[in-house]
Amino acid sequence: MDAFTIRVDAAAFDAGQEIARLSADPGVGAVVSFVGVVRRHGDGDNVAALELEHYPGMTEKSLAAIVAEARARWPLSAALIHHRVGRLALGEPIVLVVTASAHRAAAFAACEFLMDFLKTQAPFWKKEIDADGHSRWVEAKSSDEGAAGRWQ
Amino acid sequence: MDAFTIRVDAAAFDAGQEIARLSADPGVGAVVSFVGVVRRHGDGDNVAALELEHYPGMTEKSLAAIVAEARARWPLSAALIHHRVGRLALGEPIVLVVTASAHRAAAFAACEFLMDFLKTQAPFWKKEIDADGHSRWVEAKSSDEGAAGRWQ
Amino acid sequence: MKLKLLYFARLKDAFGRDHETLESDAASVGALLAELRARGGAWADELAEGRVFRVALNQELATADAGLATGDEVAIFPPVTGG
Amino acid sequence: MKLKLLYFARLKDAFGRDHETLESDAASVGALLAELRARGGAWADELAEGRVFRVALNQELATADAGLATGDEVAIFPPVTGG
Repeated sequence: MDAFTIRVDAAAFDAGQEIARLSADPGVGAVVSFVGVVRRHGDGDNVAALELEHYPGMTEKSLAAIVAEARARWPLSAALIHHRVGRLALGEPIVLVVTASAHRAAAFAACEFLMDFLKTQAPFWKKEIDADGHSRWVEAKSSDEGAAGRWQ
Repeated sequence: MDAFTIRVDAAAFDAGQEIARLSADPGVGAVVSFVGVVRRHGDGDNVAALELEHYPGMTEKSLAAIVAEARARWPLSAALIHHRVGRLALGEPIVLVVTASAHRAAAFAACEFLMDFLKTQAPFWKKEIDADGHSRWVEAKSSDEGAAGRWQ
Repeated sequence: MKLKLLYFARLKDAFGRDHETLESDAASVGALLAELRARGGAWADELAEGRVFRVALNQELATADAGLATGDEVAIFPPVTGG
Repeated sequence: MKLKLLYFARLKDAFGRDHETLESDAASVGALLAELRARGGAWADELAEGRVFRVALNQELATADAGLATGDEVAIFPPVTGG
Protein backbone atom coordinates (compact mmCIF):
# COMPACT_ATOMS: atom_id res chain seq x y z
CA MET A 1 0.00 0.00 0.00
CA ASP A 2 1.24 3.50 -0.75
CA ALA A 3 2.91 5.31 2.14
CA PHE A 4 0.64 8.33 1.52
CA THR A 5 -3.02 7.39 1.54
CA ILE A 6 -6.30 9.30 1.31
CA ARG A 7 -9.63 7.62 1.94
CA VAL A 8 -13.11 9.12 1.97
CA ASP A 9 -15.83 6.61 2.75
CA ALA A 10 -18.48 5.51 5.22
CA ALA A 11 -16.38 2.63 6.60
CA ALA A 12 -14.88 2.70 10.08
CA PHE A 13 -11.10 2.65 10.50
CA ASP A 14 -8.75 0.79 12.83
CA ALA A 15 -6.42 3.49 14.19
CA GLY A 16 -4.09 0.95 15.82
CA GLN A 17 -3.67 -1.00 12.60
CA GLU A 18 -2.96 2.17 10.61
CA ILE A 19 -0.42 3.40 13.19
CA ALA A 20 1.31 -0.01 13.02
CA ARG A 21 1.30 0.08 9.20
CA LEU A 22 2.89 3.55 9.13
CA SER A 23 5.51 2.42 11.69
CA ALA A 24 6.82 -0.36 9.44
CA ASP A 25 9.54 1.67 7.67
CA PRO A 26 12.82 1.25 9.66
CA GLY A 27 13.41 5.00 9.27
CA VAL A 28 10.27 5.84 11.26
CA GLY A 29 10.78 6.84 14.90
CA ALA A 30 7.62 8.87 15.58
CA VAL A 31 3.98 8.33 14.62
CA VAL A 32 1.37 10.95 15.55
CA SER A 33 -2.35 10.41 15.09
CA PHE A 34 -5.47 12.51 15.43
CA VAL A 35 -8.96 11.04 15.79
CA GLY A 36 -12.00 13.32 15.67
CA VAL A 37 -15.03 11.99 17.51
CA VAL A 38 -18.75 12.89 17.48
CA ARG A 39 -19.34 14.69 20.79
CA ARG A 40 -22.50 15.66 22.62
CA HIS A 41 -21.88 19.43 22.74
CA GLY A 42 -21.39 20.94 19.30
CA ASP A 43 -23.45 23.88 18.05
CA GLY A 44 -26.28 22.06 19.92
CA ASP A 45 -26.13 20.64 23.45
CA ASN A 46 -27.60 17.19 22.92
CA VAL A 47 -26.13 15.87 19.69
CA ALA A 48 -27.03 12.22 19.00
CA ALA A 49 -25.44 11.89 15.56
CA LEU A 50 -23.78 13.74 12.71
CA GLU A 51 -24.54 13.54 9.01
CA LEU A 52 -21.35 14.15 7.00
CA GLU A 53 -21.78 15.45 3.46
CA HIS A 54 -18.93 16.03 1.01
CA TYR A 55 -18.16 16.99 -2.59
CA PRO A 56 -16.94 13.80 -4.31
CA GLY A 57 -14.02 14.53 -6.59
CA MET A 58 -13.10 17.87 -5.09
CA THR A 59 -12.69 16.24 -1.67
CA GLU A 60 -10.02 13.83 -2.84
CA LYS A 61 -8.24 16.56 -4.85
CA SER A 62 -8.15 18.98 -1.91
CA LEU A 63 -6.91 16.28 0.49
CA ALA A 64 -4.18 15.28 -1.98
CA ALA A 65 -3.12 18.94 -2.23
CA ILE A 66 -3.01 19.24 1.58
CA VAL A 67 -0.84 16.12 1.88
CA ALA A 68 1.50 17.35 -0.88
CA GLU A 69 1.88 20.65 0.97
CA ALA A 70 2.70 18.82 4.23
CA ARG A 71 5.32 16.69 2.44
CA ALA A 72 6.92 19.85 1.04
CA ARG A 73 7.19 21.30 4.55
CA TRP A 74 8.31 18.30 6.64
CA PRO A 75 10.35 15.12 6.04
CA LEU A 76 7.51 12.59 6.28
CA SER A 77 7.90 8.85 5.71
CA ALA A 78 4.16 8.21 5.52
CA ALA A 79 0.77 9.80 6.12
CA LEU A 80 -2.88 8.82 6.10
CA ILE A 81 -6.11 10.81 5.97
CA HIS A 82 -9.27 8.76 6.37
CA HIS A 83 -12.40 10.93 6.55
CA ARG A 84 -15.74 9.23 7.02
CA VAL A 85 -19.02 10.38 5.42
CA GLY A 86 -22.69 9.57 6.03
CA ARG A 87 -24.35 9.20 9.41
CA LEU A 88 -22.14 8.81 12.50
CA ALA A 89 -23.51 8.32 16.02
CA LEU A 90 -22.35 10.03 19.23
CA GLY A 91 -18.90 8.70 20.18
CA GLU A 92 -18.10 7.38 16.71
CA PRO A 93 -14.83 8.41 15.03
CA ILE A 94 -15.16 10.92 12.15
CA VAL A 95 -11.63 11.37 10.90
CA LEU A 96 -8.21 9.77 11.33
CA VAL A 97 -4.99 11.57 10.40
CA VAL A 98 -1.68 9.76 10.93
CA THR A 99 1.81 11.10 10.19
CA ALA A 100 5.11 9.23 10.45
CA SER A 101 8.62 10.67 10.47
CA ALA A 102 12.09 9.98 11.85
CA HIS A 103 11.57 12.59 14.59
CA ARG A 104 8.58 13.68 16.64
CA ALA A 105 8.66 17.43 15.90
CA ALA A 106 7.93 16.84 12.19
CA ALA A 107 5.26 14.22 12.89
CA PHE A 108 3.43 16.49 15.38
CA ALA A 109 3.63 19.60 13.19
CA ALA A 110 2.48 17.80 10.04
CA CYS A 111 -0.47 16.13 11.80
CA GLU A 112 -1.67 19.42 13.26
CA PHE A 113 -1.15 21.20 9.91
CA LEU A 114 -3.19 18.54 8.06
CA MET A 115 -6.04 18.88 10.58
CA ASP A 116 -6.06 22.69 10.43
CA PHE A 117 -6.25 22.67 6.63
CA LEU A 118 -8.72 19.81 6.50
CA LYS A 119 -11.04 21.84 8.76
CA THR A 120 -10.89 24.94 6.53
CA GLN A 121 -10.14 23.73 2.97
CA ALA A 122 -11.64 20.29 2.37
CA PRO A 123 -15.29 20.26 1.19
CA PHE A 124 -17.00 18.44 4.07
CA TRP A 125 -20.09 19.70 5.89
CA LYS A 126 -21.52 18.46 9.19
CA LYS A 127 -25.19 18.38 10.10
CA GLU A 128 -25.96 17.82 13.78
CA ILE A 129 -28.92 15.58 14.60
CA ASP A 130 -30.35 15.90 18.11
CA ALA A 131 -31.85 13.06 20.14
CA ASP A 132 -35.35 14.46 19.32
CA GLY A 133 -34.67 14.35 15.57
CA HIS A 134 -34.11 18.08 15.04
CA SER A 135 -31.11 18.87 12.89
CA ARG A 136 -28.97 21.86 11.87
CA TRP A 137 -25.95 22.49 9.66
CA VAL A 138 -22.86 23.22 11.75
CA GLU A 139 -21.51 26.78 11.36
CA ALA A 140 -17.86 27.24 10.41
CA LYS A 141 -15.69 28.35 13.34
CA SER A 142 -13.47 31.42 13.14
CA SER A 143 -11.06 29.57 15.49
CA ASP A 144 -10.48 27.06 12.68
CA GLU A 145 -9.67 29.82 10.20
CA GLY A 146 -7.28 31.22 12.79
CA ALA A 147 -5.63 27.83 13.32
CA ALA A 148 -5.09 27.41 9.57
CA GLY A 149 -3.80 30.99 9.26
CA ARG A 150 -0.80 30.39 11.52
CA TRP A 151 0.86 28.14 8.89
CA GLN A 152 0.90 30.84 6.19
CA MET B 1 -10.45 2.29 34.43
CA ASP B 2 -9.22 5.72 35.50
CA ALA B 3 -9.30 8.39 32.80
CA PHE B 4 -5.67 9.26 33.59
CA THR B 5 -3.40 6.24 33.39
CA ILE B 6 0.35 5.64 33.69
CA ARG B 7 1.90 2.29 32.84
CA VAL B 8 5.55 1.28 32.83
CA ASP B 9 6.11 -2.32 31.80
CA ALA B 10 7.55 -4.67 29.20
CA ALA B 11 4.15 -5.48 27.68
CA ALA B 12 3.09 -4.24 24.25
CA PHE B 13 0.15 -1.86 23.94
CA ASP B 14 -2.80 -1.67 21.53
CA ALA B 15 -2.89 1.98 20.42
CA GLY B 16 -6.26 1.61 18.67
CA GLN B 17 -7.87 0.12 21.76
CA GLU B 18 -6.49 2.89 23.99
CA ILE B 19 -7.63 5.61 21.57
CA ALA B 20 -11.12 4.05 21.53
CA ARG B 21 -11.15 3.84 25.35
CA LEU B 22 -10.21 7.52 25.70
CA SER B 23 -12.92 8.47 23.14
CA ALA B 24 -15.73 6.97 25.23
CA ASP B 25 -16.60 10.14 27.21
CA PRO B 26 -19.35 12.00 25.27
CA GLY B 27 -17.48 15.28 25.95
CA VAL B 28 -14.46 14.09 23.93
CA GLY B 29 -14.13 15.44 20.39
CA ALA B 30 -10.39 15.08 19.78
CA VAL B 31 -7.91 12.31 20.60
CA VAL B 32 -4.22 12.76 19.79
CA SER B 33 -1.68 9.96 20.13
CA PHE B 34 2.07 9.64 19.85
CA VAL B 35 3.87 6.35 19.30
CA GLY B 36 7.67 6.22 19.51
CA VAL B 37 9.25 3.40 17.50
CA VAL B 38 12.71 1.77 17.50
CA ARG B 39 14.38 3.03 14.31
CA ARG B 40 17.49 1.91 12.47
CA HIS B 41 19.38 5.22 12.62
CA GLY B 42 19.86 6.45 16.18
CA ASP B 43 23.27 7.35 17.58
CA GLY B 44 24.37 4.31 15.54
CA ASP B 45 23.47 3.54 11.91
CA ASN B 46 22.44 -0.09 12.15
CA VAL B 47 20.38 -0.41 15.32
CA ALA B 48 18.78 -3.86 15.72
CA ALA B 49 17.22 -3.36 19.17
CA LEU B 50 17.03 -1.08 22.19
CA GLU B 51 17.41 -1.98 25.84
CA LEU B 52 15.24 0.36 27.96
CA GLU B 53 16.33 0.85 31.58
CA HIS B 54 14.39 2.89 34.14
CA TYR B 55 14.33 3.86 37.83
CA PRO B 56 11.32 2.05 39.32
CA GLY B 57 9.43 4.28 41.72
CA MET B 58 10.85 7.57 40.49
CA THR B 59 9.61 6.79 36.98
CA GLU B 60 5.98 6.53 38.03
CA LYS B 61 6.26 9.61 40.27
CA SER B 62 7.78 11.74 37.52
CA LEU B 63 5.19 10.61 34.96
CA ALA B 64 2.38 11.37 37.43
CA ALA B 65 3.83 14.86 37.96
CA ILE B 66 4.04 15.45 34.19
CA VAL B 67 0.40 14.39 33.73
CA ALA B 68 -0.71 16.63 36.62
CA GLU B 69 1.11 19.56 35.00
CA ALA B 70 -0.60 18.90 31.65
CA ARG B 71 -4.01 18.77 33.35
CA ALA B 72 -3.32 22.12 35.01
CA ARG B 73 -2.53 23.66 31.62
CA TRP B 74 -5.22 22.20 29.34
CA PRO B 75 -8.82 20.95 29.79
CA LEU B 76 -8.20 17.23 29.31
CA SER B 77 -10.86 14.54 29.62
CA ALA B 78 -8.37 11.67 29.68
CA ALA B 79 -4.72 10.82 29.10
CA LEU B 80 -2.50 7.75 28.97
CA ILE B 81 1.26 7.27 29.15
CA HIS B 82 2.45 3.72 28.52
CA HIS B 83 6.26 3.45 28.43
CA ARG B 84 7.80 0.07 27.75
CA VAL B 85 11.02 -1.22 29.34
CA GLY B 86 13.38 -4.10 28.58
CA ARG B 87 14.56 -5.20 25.13
CA LEU B 88 12.65 -3.89 22.09
CA ALA B 89 13.50 -4.89 18.50
CA LEU B 90 13.75 -2.59 15.46
CA GLY B 91 10.24 -1.39 14.51
CA GLU B 92 8.71 -2.16 17.91
CA PRO B 93 6.78 0.58 19.72
CA ILE B 94 8.54 2.11 22.75
CA VAL B 95 6.04 4.59 24.15
CA LEU B 96 2.39 5.53 23.67
CA VAL B 97 0.99 8.87 24.82
CA VAL B 98 -2.72 9.59 24.23
CA THR B 99 -4.59 12.77 25.16
CA ALA B 100 -8.34 13.41 24.85
CA SER B 101 -10.17 16.74 25.01
CA ALA B 102 -13.26 18.49 23.67
CA HIS B 103 -11.14 20.36 21.10
CA ARG B 104 -8.09 19.49 19.07
CA ALA B 105 -5.82 22.39 20.09
CA ALA B 106 -5.71 21.21 23.73
CA ALA B 107 -5.25 17.55 22.77
CA PHE B 108 -2.35 18.33 20.39
CA ALA B 109 -0.61 20.71 22.81
CA ALA B 110 -0.93 18.37 25.79
CA CYS B 111 0.37 15.35 23.85
CA GLU B 112 3.40 17.26 22.59
CA PHE B 113 4.02 18.71 26.07
CA LEU B 114 3.90 15.24 27.68
CA MET B 115 6.39 13.89 25.12
CA ASP B 116 8.79 16.82 25.54
CA PHE B 117 8.82 16.41 29.32
CA LEU B 118 8.96 12.64 29.18
CA LYS B 119 12.10 12.91 27.00
CA THR B 120 13.86 15.24 29.45
CA GLN B 121 12.44 14.52 32.94
CA ALA B 122 11.43 10.87 33.27
CA PRO B 123 14.23 8.48 34.34
CA PHE B 124 14.49 6.20 31.31
CA TRP B 125 17.71 5.35 29.49
CA LYS B 126 18.13 3.73 26.10
CA LYS B 127 20.97 1.44 25.08
CA GLU B 128 21.31 0.78 21.35
CA ILE B 129 22.23 -2.75 20.31
CA ASP B 130 23.63 -3.16 16.80
CA ALA B 131 23.08 -6.15 14.53
CA ASP B 132 26.65 -7.34 15.35
CA GLY B 133 25.94 -7.24 19.10
CA HIS B 134 27.84 -4.05 19.90
CA SER B 135 25.95 -1.70 22.20
CA ARG B 136 26.14 1.88 23.48
CA TRP B 137 24.12 4.11 25.79
CA VAL B 138 22.25 6.77 23.84
CA GLU B 139 23.44 10.34 24.52
CA ALA B 140 20.85 12.94 25.60
CA LYS B 141 19.94 15.37 22.80
CA SER B 142 20.13 19.12 23.27
CA SER B 143 17.16 19.36 20.86
CA ASP B 144 15.05 17.58 23.50
CA GLU B 145 16.12 20.05 26.20
CA GLY B 146 15.18 22.84 23.79
CA ALA B 147 11.79 21.29 23.04
CA ALA B 148 11.01 21.02 26.77
CA GLY B 149 12.25 24.57 27.38
CA ARG B 150 9.61 26.16 25.14
CA TRP B 151 6.85 25.29 27.64
CA GLN B 152 8.44 27.23 30.51
CA MET C 1 -23.12 27.63 -23.03
CA LYS C 2 -23.96 24.73 -20.75
CA LEU C 3 -22.86 24.82 -17.08
CA LYS C 4 -23.20 22.11 -14.43
CA LEU C 5 -24.11 23.65 -11.07
CA LEU C 6 -23.77 21.86 -7.72
CA TYR C 7 -25.08 22.94 -4.29
CA PHE C 8 -24.09 21.52 -0.91
CA ALA C 9 -25.18 21.54 2.73
CA ARG C 10 -27.33 24.56 3.76
CA LEU C 11 -27.48 25.88 0.17
CA LYS C 12 -28.69 22.54 -1.15
CA ASP C 13 -31.55 22.66 1.40
CA ALA C 14 -32.33 26.35 0.71
CA PHE C 15 -32.43 25.89 -3.09
CA GLY C 16 -34.29 22.57 -2.89
CA ARG C 17 -31.83 20.84 -5.23
CA ASP C 18 -28.29 19.47 -5.20
CA HIS C 19 -27.53 20.11 -8.88
CA GLU C 20 -28.87 21.54 -12.12
CA THR C 21 -27.73 22.05 -15.70
CA LEU C 22 -27.93 25.70 -16.74
CA GLU C 23 -27.82 27.32 -20.18
CA SER C 24 -26.12 30.64 -19.46
CA ASP C 25 -24.16 33.46 -21.09
CA ALA C 26 -22.40 34.47 -17.84
CA ALA C 27 -18.76 35.24 -18.67
CA SER C 28 -17.53 34.97 -15.08
CA VAL C 29 -18.39 33.44 -11.70
CA GLY C 30 -19.57 36.89 -10.59
CA ALA C 31 -21.93 37.20 -13.59
CA LEU C 32 -23.30 33.71 -12.88
CA LEU C 33 -23.98 34.64 -9.25
CA ALA C 34 -25.85 37.79 -10.42
CA GLU C 35 -27.94 35.63 -12.76
CA LEU C 36 -28.82 33.24 -9.90
CA ARG C 37 -29.62 36.12 -7.50
CA ALA C 38 -32.08 37.45 -10.09
CA ARG C 39 -34.21 34.34 -9.46
CA GLY C 40 -35.25 36.02 -6.16
CA GLY C 41 -36.37 34.19 -2.98
CA ALA C 42 -33.75 31.89 -1.42
CA TRP C 43 -31.39 32.61 -4.34
CA ALA C 44 -31.37 36.35 -3.63
CA ASP C 45 -31.12 35.74 0.14
CA GLU C 46 -28.40 33.11 0.25
CA LEU C 47 -26.19 34.64 -2.45
CA ALA C 48 -26.56 38.26 -1.24
CA GLU C 49 -23.35 40.30 -1.10
CA GLY C 50 -23.08 40.14 2.69
CA ARG C 51 -23.51 36.34 2.96
CA VAL C 52 -20.52 34.03 3.36
CA PHE C 53 -20.32 31.23 0.79
CA ARG C 54 -17.66 29.65 -1.42
CA VAL C 55 -17.52 28.89 -5.14
CA ALA C 56 -15.48 26.09 -6.69
CA LEU C 57 -14.86 26.08 -10.46
CA ASN C 58 -14.03 22.61 -11.77
CA GLN C 59 -13.33 21.49 -8.19
CA GLU C 60 -10.90 24.31 -7.32
CA LEU C 61 -11.86 27.30 -5.14
CA ALA C 62 -12.52 30.32 -7.37
CA THR C 63 -13.18 34.04 -7.02
CA ALA C 64 -15.85 36.19 -8.72
CA ASP C 65 -13.55 37.22 -11.57
CA ALA C 66 -12.85 33.63 -12.72
CA GLY C 67 -13.96 33.14 -16.35
CA LEU C 68 -16.45 30.47 -17.39
CA ALA C 69 -16.46 28.12 -20.39
CA THR C 70 -18.98 25.61 -21.68
CA GLY C 71 -18.99 22.36 -19.73
CA ASP C 72 -17.63 23.96 -16.55
CA GLU C 73 -18.66 22.52 -13.19
CA VAL C 74 -19.51 25.29 -10.70
CA ALA C 75 -20.19 24.37 -7.06
CA ILE C 76 -21.60 26.80 -4.49
CA PHE C 77 -21.44 25.93 -0.80
CA PRO C 78 -21.11 27.29 2.76
CA PRO C 79 -17.72 27.43 4.51
CA VAL C 80 -16.58 23.87 5.22
CA THR C 81 -16.96 22.16 8.61
CA GLY C 82 -15.33 18.73 8.32
CA GLY C 83 -12.56 17.17 10.38
CA MET D 1 24.33 7.57 58.81
CA LYS D 2 23.23 4.95 56.33
CA LEU D 3 22.52 5.96 52.68
CA LYS D 4 21.17 3.83 49.85
CA LEU D 5 22.93 4.70 46.58
CA LEU D 6 21.62 3.76 43.12
CA TYR D 7 23.39 4.02 39.74
CA PHE D 8 21.82 3.80 36.30
CA ALA D 9 22.77 3.36 32.64
CA ARG D 10 26.36 4.43 31.78
CA LEU D 11 27.21 5.12 35.44
CA LYS D 12 26.04 1.66 36.50
CA ASP D 13 28.41 0.16 33.90
CA ALA D 14 31.31 2.47 34.82
CA PHE D 15 31.00 1.78 38.57
CA GLY D 16 30.39 -1.95 38.10
CA ARG D 17 27.33 -1.91 40.36
CA ASP D 18 23.73 -0.74 40.32
CA HIS D 19 23.43 -0.04 44.05
CA GLU D 20 25.28 0.02 47.34
CA THR D 21 24.62 0.86 50.97
CA LEU D 22 27.04 3.49 52.28
CA GLU D 23 27.89 4.56 55.83
CA SER D 24 28.65 8.28 55.39
CA ASP D 25 28.86 11.58 57.27
CA ALA D 26 28.17 13.69 54.14
CA ALA D 27 25.82 16.52 55.12
CA SER D 28 24.79 17.32 51.54
CA VAL D 29 24.59 15.84 48.04
CA GLY D 30 27.69 17.85 47.18
CA ALA D 31 29.64 16.41 50.10
CA LEU D 32 28.55 12.88 49.12
CA LEU D 33 29.76 13.42 45.55
CA ALA D 34 33.14 14.62 46.89
CA GLU D 35 33.36 11.45 49.02
CA LEU D 36 32.61 9.26 45.97
CA ARG D 37 35.12 11.16 43.78
CA ALA D 38 37.79 10.48 46.37
CA ARG D 39 37.52 6.77 45.48
CA GLY D 40 39.46 7.66 42.28
CA GLY D 41 39.28 5.75 38.97
CA ALA D 42 35.85 5.71 37.32
CA TRP D 43 34.38 7.57 40.33
CA ALA D 44 36.71 10.51 39.88
CA ASP D 45 36.25 10.47 36.09
CA GLU D 46 32.47 10.14 35.86
CA LEU D 47 31.65 12.53 38.71
CA ALA D 48 34.26 15.19 37.77
CA GLU D 49 33.05 18.81 37.85
CA GLY D 50 32.82 19.10 34.05
CA ARG D 51 30.76 15.91 33.53
CA VAL D 52 27.01 16.01 33.03
CA PHE D 53 25.02 13.80 35.40
CA ARG D 54 21.91 14.09 37.55
CA VAL D 55 21.23 13.32 41.21
CA ALA D 56 17.84 12.32 42.61
CA LEU D 57 17.25 12.43 46.38
CA ASN D 58 14.41 10.18 47.46
CA GLN D 59 13.24 10.02 43.82
CA GLU D 60 13.14 13.78 43.22
CA LEU D 61 15.82 15.63 41.24
CA ALA D 62 18.17 17.40 43.66
CA THR D 63 21.03 19.90 43.56
CA ALA D 64 24.41 19.77 45.33
CA ASP D 65 23.20 21.81 48.30
CA ALA D 66 20.37 19.38 49.22
CA GLY D 67 20.82 18.06 52.79
CA LEU D 68 21.07 14.33 53.56
CA ALA D 69 19.51 12.30 56.39
CA THR D 70 19.87 8.68 57.44
CA GLY D 71 17.90 6.29 55.24
CA ASP D 72 17.93 8.61 52.22
CA GLU D 73 17.92 7.10 48.74
CA VAL D 74 20.38 8.88 46.44
CA ALA D 75 20.43 8.00 42.74
CA ILE D 76 23.10 9.18 40.32
CA PHE D 77 22.52 8.87 36.57
CA PRO D 78 23.21 10.37 33.14
CA PRO D 79 20.70 12.74 31.48
CA VAL D 80 17.61 10.73 30.57
CA THR D 81 16.92 9.42 27.06
CA GLY D 82 13.48 7.78 27.14
CA GLY D 83 10.40 8.44 25.06
